[in-house]
Amino acid sequence: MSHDHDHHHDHDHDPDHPGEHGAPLSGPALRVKALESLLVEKGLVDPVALDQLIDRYETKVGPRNGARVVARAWTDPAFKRRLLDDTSSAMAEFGYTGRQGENMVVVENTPTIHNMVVCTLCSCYPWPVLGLPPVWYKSAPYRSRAVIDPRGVLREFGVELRDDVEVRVWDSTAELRYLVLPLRPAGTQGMSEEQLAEIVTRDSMIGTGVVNGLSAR
Amino acid sequence: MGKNHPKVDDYVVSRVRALESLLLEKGLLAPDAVDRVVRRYEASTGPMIGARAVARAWRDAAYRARLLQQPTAALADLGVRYDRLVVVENTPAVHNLVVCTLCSCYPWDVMGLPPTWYKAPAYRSRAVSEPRAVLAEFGLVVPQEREVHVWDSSAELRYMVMPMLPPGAQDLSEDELASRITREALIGVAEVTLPARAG
Amino acid sequence: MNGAHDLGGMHGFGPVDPEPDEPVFHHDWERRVFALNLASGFLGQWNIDMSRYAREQMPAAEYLATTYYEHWLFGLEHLLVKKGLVKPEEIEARVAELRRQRVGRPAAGS
Amino acid sequence: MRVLKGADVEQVIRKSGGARVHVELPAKFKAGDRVVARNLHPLGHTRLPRYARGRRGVIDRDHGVFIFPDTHAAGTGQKPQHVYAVRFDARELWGEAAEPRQFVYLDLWESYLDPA
Repeated sequence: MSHDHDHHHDHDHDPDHPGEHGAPLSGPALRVKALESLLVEKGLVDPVALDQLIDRYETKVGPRNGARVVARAWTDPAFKRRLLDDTSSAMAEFGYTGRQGENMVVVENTPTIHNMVVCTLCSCYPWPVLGLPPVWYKSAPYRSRAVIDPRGVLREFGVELRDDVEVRVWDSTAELRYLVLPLRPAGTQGMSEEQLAEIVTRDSMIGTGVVNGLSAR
Repeated sequence: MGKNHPKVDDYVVSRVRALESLLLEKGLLAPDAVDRVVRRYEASTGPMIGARAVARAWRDAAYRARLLQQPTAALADLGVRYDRLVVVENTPAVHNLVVCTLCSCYPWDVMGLPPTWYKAPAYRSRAVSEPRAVLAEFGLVVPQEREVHVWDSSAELRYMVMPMLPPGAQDLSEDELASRITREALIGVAEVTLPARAG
Repeated sequence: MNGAHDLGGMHGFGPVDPEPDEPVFHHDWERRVFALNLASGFLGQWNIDMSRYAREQMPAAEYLATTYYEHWLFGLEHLLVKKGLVKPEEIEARVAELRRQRVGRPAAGS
Repeated sequence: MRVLKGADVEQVIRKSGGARVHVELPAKFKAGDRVVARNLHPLGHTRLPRYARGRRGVIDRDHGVFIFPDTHAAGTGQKPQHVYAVRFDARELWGEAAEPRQFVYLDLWESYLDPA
């Protein structure tokens, strides 16, 4: 389509300091600024709290958290059992608790079962272990297709499943948040927990990727 | 302008112009084709055709039976060739309403092009799930004891409602009756009414 | 409600479009509206289900044509207004004021 | 009204309790039970997606008791109840042409379900 709608990440071309050089703020940037200044003025929000929140979710939590959990589950069978049976407590051992991760479920991939996670109604996602979701996870194409054509979606992500593999799509529309425990790739026997954590990708924990031992660096 | 009306958009306007001139230039479009098509659907067809059929049916029982049972033949009597119309009859027990939830199918040849609201998401989404509420917004309150039949014309048949003859209209001529039958009545979002006669 | 947010199984949205090395936020306003939502939620005037329902109130066509944090902005405004914490005309006035400042024109009348 | 202070952010986020309700309530279903999602089209908020309404599935597990979003969003109470992961065969959701060995698991509140 030649007159396609704006792509989500080039809505405005002044991403970080909109309007800094006298360019007019527009659209949501302008509205958000107006709303923030109003709420601060009315004493309804504390500007320091806003900065703290942003810092937390932009720099402190992210998929590295989930990767550490996965790597431990791969190397410590007792931990893996706890993780599958009582996910929230097992994650609390790492200090990964709180908002949007209060009720966690880990679903395990096996050679014959592949799990993948979506939220068709909004964009629910396990924040404490994966951080905030990527744009594609929140987009209409993923939310609409993951439940009806998971194999097609997986192919676009470069994941080709054998026909005998059962695909389980977890539509997280309630208050449970899902993390996929990916298969540990072959040829990683000698790797330490820390090294393993390095090769676990975000997408493998959503279920739109697999962990590839060969590309492990 | 209501919220259902398309926004005037310079972008769309210039794009349509560009496309028309390109097709003309490539010889893919005859110079008078657009004007002729527009004239046909803007001026030559319209709800007056359906209104004529209904008015005749109201005055002529044999024609009424034919319009309901053999609509293609009944339309041919009026000089209209159209073979996929179904006429559904309102009665004291049943009120009919036509919609196309999937796009905006409409019997062009007997009713002209559909109004904007008929093509808008609000009507298309709600007519099937809450027809009485939609009708009430059009000012037509259908009592609970009267059934509402919604015809979703998503296949190749096209539906037209035959409204009820309003009380006091028995003595009117076919022309007078036809002039009272609105497009809305033929879709089923209105009844036919007679204006209170002055003096 | 049978809204545009209920996307499961709908056709026509095209392929999923992952972005390599995607940043957490793409624009500064996304950062701000994210934090504003969390901080305002703490006021205790509404719950998470009300927040979700507020986002679903966005007109259906607009919902599909906008991005995630625009839904959050809509929902936040909706709740703030509904709970009487902010008036719609206050928001519009502030928007107009900021727009004038950014364009660098003097305020109306001066 | 409580205003969130910068110094409290970390603690407040970590302590977030979520929607689970710690009360004992009898469960209407257990793993393995056949259920059908109700055909509900409320004007208010609901977390029962359209594609599952009227469809048959099998209870995969009982997640415990949670606040019911339909009433909670309307401000008419928490109405706590069991939430179950329900397993739907893709062919039940999308028809015979759907691929085999494909399942959707959907977490559904007890109020959305009837025995099949």
